[in-house]
Amino acid sequence: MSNGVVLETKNLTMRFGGLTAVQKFSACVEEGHIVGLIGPNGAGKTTCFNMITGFYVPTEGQVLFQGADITGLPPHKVCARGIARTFQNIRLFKNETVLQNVMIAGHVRQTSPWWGKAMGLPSAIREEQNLREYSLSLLDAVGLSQLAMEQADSLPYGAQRRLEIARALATNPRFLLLDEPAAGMNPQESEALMAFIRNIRDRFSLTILLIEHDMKVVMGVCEHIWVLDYGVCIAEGEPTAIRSNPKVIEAYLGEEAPVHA
Amino acid sequence: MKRTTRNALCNLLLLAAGAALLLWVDRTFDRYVVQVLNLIAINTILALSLNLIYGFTGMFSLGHAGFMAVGAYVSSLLILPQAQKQTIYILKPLIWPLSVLQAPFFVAVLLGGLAAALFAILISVPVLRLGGDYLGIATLGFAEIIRVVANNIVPITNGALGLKGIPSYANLWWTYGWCALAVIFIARLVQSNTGNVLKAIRDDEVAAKAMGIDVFKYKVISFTVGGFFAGIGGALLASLLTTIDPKMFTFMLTFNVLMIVVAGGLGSITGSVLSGAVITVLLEWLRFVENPVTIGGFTIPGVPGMRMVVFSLALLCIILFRREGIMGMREWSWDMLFRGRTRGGEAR
Amino acid sequence: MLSVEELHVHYGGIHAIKGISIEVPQGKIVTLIGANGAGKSSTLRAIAGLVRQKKGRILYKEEDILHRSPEHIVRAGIAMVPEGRRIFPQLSVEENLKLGAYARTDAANIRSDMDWVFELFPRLRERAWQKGGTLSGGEQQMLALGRALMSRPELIMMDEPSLGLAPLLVREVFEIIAAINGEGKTVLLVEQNAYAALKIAQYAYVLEVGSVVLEGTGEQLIADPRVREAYLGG
Amino acid sequence: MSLAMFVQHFFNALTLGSLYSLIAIGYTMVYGILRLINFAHGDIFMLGAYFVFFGTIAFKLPWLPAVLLAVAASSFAGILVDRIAYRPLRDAPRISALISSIGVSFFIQNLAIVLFTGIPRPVQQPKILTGIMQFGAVRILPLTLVVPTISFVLVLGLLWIVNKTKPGLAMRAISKDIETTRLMGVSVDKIIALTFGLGSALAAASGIMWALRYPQVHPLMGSFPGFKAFIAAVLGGIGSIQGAMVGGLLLGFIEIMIVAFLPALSGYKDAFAFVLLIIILLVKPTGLMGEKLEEKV
Amino acid sequence: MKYGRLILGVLLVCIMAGAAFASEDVIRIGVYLPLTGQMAFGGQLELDGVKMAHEAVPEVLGKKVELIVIDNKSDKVEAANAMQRLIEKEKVHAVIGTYGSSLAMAGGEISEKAGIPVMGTSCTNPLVTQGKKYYFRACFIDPFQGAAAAQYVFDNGSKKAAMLLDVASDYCVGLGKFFEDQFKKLGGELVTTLNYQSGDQDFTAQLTEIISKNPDVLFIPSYFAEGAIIIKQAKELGAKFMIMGGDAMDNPEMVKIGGEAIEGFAFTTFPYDPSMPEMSELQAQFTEAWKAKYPDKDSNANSALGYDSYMLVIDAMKRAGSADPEAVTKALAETKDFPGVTGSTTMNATHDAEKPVGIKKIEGGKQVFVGTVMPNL
Repeated sequence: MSNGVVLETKNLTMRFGGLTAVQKFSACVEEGHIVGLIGPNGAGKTTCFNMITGFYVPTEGQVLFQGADITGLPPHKVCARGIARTFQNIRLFKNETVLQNVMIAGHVRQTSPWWGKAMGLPSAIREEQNLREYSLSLLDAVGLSQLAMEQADSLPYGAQRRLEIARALATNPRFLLLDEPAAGMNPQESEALMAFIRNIRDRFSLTILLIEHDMKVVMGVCEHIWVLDYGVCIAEGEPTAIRSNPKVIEAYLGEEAPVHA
Repeated sequence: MKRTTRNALCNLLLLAAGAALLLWVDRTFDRYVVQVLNLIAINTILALSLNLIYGFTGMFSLGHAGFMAVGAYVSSLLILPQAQKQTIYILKPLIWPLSVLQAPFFVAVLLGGLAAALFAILISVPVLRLGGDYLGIATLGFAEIIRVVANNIVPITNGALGLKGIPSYANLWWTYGWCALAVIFIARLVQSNTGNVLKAIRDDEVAAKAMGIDVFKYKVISFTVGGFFAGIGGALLASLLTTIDPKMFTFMLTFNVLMIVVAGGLGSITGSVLSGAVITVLLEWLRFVENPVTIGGFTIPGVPGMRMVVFSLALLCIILFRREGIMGMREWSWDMLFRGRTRGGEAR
Repeated sequence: MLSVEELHVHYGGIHAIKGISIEVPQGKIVTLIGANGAGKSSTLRAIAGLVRQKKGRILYKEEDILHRSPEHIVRAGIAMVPEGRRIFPQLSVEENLKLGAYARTDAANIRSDMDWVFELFPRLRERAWQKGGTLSGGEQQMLALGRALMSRPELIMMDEPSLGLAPLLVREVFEIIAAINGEGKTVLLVEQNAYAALKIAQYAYVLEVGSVVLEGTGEQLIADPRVREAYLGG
Repeated sequence: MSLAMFVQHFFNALTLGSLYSLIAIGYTMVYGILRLINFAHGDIFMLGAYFVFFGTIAFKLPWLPAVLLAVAASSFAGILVDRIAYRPLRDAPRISALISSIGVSFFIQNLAIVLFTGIPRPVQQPKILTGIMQFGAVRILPLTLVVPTISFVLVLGLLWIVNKTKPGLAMRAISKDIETTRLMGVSVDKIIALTFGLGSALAAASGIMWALRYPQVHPLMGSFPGFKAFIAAVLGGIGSIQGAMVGGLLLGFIEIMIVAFLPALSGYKDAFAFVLLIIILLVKPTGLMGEKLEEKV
Repeated sequence: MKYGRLILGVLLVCIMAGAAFASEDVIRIGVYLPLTGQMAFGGQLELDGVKMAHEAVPEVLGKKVELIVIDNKSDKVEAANAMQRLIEKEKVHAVIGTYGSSLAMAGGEISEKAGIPVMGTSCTNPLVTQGKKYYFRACFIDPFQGAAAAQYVFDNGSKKAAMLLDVASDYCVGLGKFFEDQFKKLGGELVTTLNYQSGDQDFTAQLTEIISKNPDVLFIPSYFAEGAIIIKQAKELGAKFMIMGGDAMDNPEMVKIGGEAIEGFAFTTFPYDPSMPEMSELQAQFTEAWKAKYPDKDSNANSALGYDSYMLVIDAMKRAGSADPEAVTKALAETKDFPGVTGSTTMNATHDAEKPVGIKKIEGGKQVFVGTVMPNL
């Protein structure tokens, strides 16, 4: 595993009107690592995700991916470069089947023209057949192959989370951003999720950045953690260091710490 | 593999059966039935094209009359005989290249569709940045602009006088040929991964962007294909009626198409095909309420206009009591048929 | 005062609540805890009349309010603080509070009740003419609480009042809840922050995928290892 | 262009614009609360005019009671439409209600054709409104001044209702968040019915003034003014009462001034309105005075 | 599937209904007119006339005549369908209609193919019968009418004319064009032409502009509802010039809508009016019969035209000695000096009725028949 820098943010700043959601956030993520971004609600974590994935154009600062400046690229181009994400409030394509959801994401890797299949172009039909098989194998990898023909919004909550990850994987990313993947999961499910995250990192040689509230998950899988509070990065480092950082305890964990610890 | 072969075979058989049926209908039935059947085909094309834009891609477009006008004018100008062009342009003569251009019917209709598609591309650049109601309003605005312009550029459109004596090439073969083409192309398109992408945009634009989909590009594609077929529909309608003028292409025309789409089910090809037939027939069939009716020796005088009252009530009922339309988002397929027959048998 | 018997709720095809029964005695704080999607909010929304497809019985002061409209339920004396606060951002603080008192007919007392709310939340008085949307998260939560109090309810239902608040504010909110309870109001509280909720609640139910899996007094449940296991995660 | 001519155009535009404004306000009220483009609005406008026509011609009522009765009856018609065609669709996707409103519009128009026949009917104008006032070369009908005045008064009254009264407060709350408004004990259906009642009363008022200015009634009279007023509402920022007022006036002025300054392009008049509409939508989709609201489609 | 079957059923029923059996012992005459929609005012008047004629002569060739009335909704698609239905389903021998030239043209293609004769009522656009074997009309055509209007105003001393045209109305722009041609040919000057769109109700901007050009006459070939309002607004704005209109202004409601403002307005029309000073015997009969049948409505030129249309068809059937479409068509083409309520009618080579253009004027709140004009073409 080479340890080059995959993603680098330089002084990322986002202001909405008068409000500064994120201020001068700089981070380096090394290839193959699983890293975490934590902080209380409203600290600006999702805003960071949105800046990295092109949904927001940062007011200031830069995003470098594999050495290239991707600041301000529209989301679909960011995705094409190899950055995929999931959403905090699951955003599946509700009316489509599980398989279709994954195939839609695989579309970014399709090269035949949009009308190819409709006009019966053999190469396009072949390509789509391959995509279908690849998508099914992805579903198999996340344990959803039994549900491939079900409508996405009929799935149980945990399965929807996994489907969202499978869908992100179908874009064939180098870098994966997970926004609260363990939200709403019980401890057994979170446990399985941790193994799952490590598993996909190794299997698809990914670098993963995740936002998570469940400290057990964060501390369990992340090799490096950034802590945001009111848009400012107040600490970064190894999980053990973060856990004992008094600033973090005060700002983030508060006095009610025993709840999740 | 077996299933797909079977389905392909069934599709071929269906096409052949359809062609045989057309031949039989054409020979057996009177012109009135044929006229209604022609309208069914055209309405189906129009409904499908709007369904692609709105039902499958989620773009609320109210500009269909505009696309139809473009298609109708372009193709009519290409098939109008030169002599007819000279006689009908009584206000100002038709400008030069148009006055001599001629094309076979197929080419003319195709060019009508392409012109509408071109127009769709042109307006899509500004308009598709808008969403929801605003998109509807803006497309409606463009359609109205087309109508106003058609009224005013007399040397091209002959203004309010419109085009008369358009050769009536449109017969069952042409209308159903184009209709089959539209059904097959649009159905295959929405079943392909491109179709999945369109539906993804409809369901969640943000997620679609995150999945690497160039949302704008696919919106333009859907809008353009929809515009193309709307232009085809307009071209066929012009030749069927043999006369067009700008007054035809009002808001109401778009609404009629929208009604067919909604009644059939947004996002269902089968629905559009079914309701294209049902609503066209219903509109004609309802004429009986305007004729004097004798029930048990008691004669109710016919009331002009009653038909539209009943029709609008029927539409209201559909929306109030079955708002997802006839088919919802479902599609009919051979699998359904065969599965239905072997119910309780093997699963797949 | 409120008793829910065998409540079932459906959303389209999804069976969200599968026969929940809970009791809320007068003057107490009762809390529903559980993970996301366990059905806590759905229960509250069903009681408030916001959900259509439901079965079972919801008895409030001996009257079955299962199929009553939300406005009737408010008039009967149940107020709800919805999840995410849902204050009206375009209306001023005072207008928000006035809306809270909308169902009341005793116009004369509204003014004095507003003063009472302002005493409870002095920060709101300073911002009486500001638009709701300009308040901070904590202030908005207070406004939502104050707004619910303006209907002079006997039972207040709160859906995740601590959501998205800084720890200091969370503590403040819970203190206020206790204070409101001290004034004789019955409270039905839904929380993810189980620790804080259990500390102030006299009785609690633990929900999991639409059913009650555990119940007991607050102290019992805090100590109960099963809760730690099932919900707090050890 | 001489000054007198310009002044003449100005007053022409003022009359037309304020009529558009009044209709536009009805659209905007309903849209502001339900996010529904109520296509039946123009038909309520037509009904209002017809009610006055029947009141004065068939029942020989004096003007004032005829007008009041017509406004009340149209108001009731508006509430009825909401009850039958929109309320059952409150939880449905917004487009269902939009299509329902198109259906209602069809229905009212066609029913009117059956009941009232398609022949335009003359409307009597009260003498007091028809005497021409002459200022040099400028000729002004009393109606030219009465219409903007009444429009302005009605708008002020409406703003008062919306901003200062309890139901007004509920209206503003509903427009932002129906569910939470329910939790406040507001009978949302009643408030929405009230909104339709008010909006329809305004439609009737404008229909009556329209019929006075252009003295005839016919079943389709509502569609064109309704369409224009709808554009005006969008121009001004749909959802905003002041915006509708401004949008209506602006549209009236554009229509008149295009003809005044570019008579050769008078045939393109309607196209200009739409071009402007599209430009506004692209530059500032919320209209001139509309408030920003996130797209909920 | 459930719905599929239902729809199939509906389709079958409709198709079978379409092939209904037509009995042979009656003569079936179809009437397609705009009874609803934007031209309903005209269609309804003409229907009154057709019905009255039918009551007067309910039989021909010893057989009962049956009228089948179909509304074409002022819409072209509907007009084509209506014609198709009359011919195929109702098996009519001949058709009467319609008001509105564009509607006539949509229907005309279909009757032409089917070989069924059609008697147009007031479709005055020259293109309606152009190149058609089976389409006739009981009215004169717009070039003739426009020229007559121009002749009339020119002869009455107008040298400078202005026009206000509805760009969306084929009738309006066509008639305007023919007026313009003849007026210029006579040596008059057209000072300005301004436009509006169907549905507009406010013409003050255009009229203010026209008044500033100070013409002697304003020609407005509008439909009466709009026309009356144009005249009213012109007078309000202080217009002093003469205003002239076409046959579409001829409607009893016009005077009521226009009120006092409309005094002095003149228009071309079909040469019949209940106020005619010298009525032929036929015209007097028609007027009497009308009063008996519709005591609360005034008789009018459109109704008279509807009446004449029916009578022309019956006359042709009598002369042909059969209701066979071909024979009737032939007889219709040979119509010569047929005495009608709207004057004596002769079919010319292009199937247009050659009859003089009547001029009416509003005087003392009433329509007054001024006389007839033959333009110098």
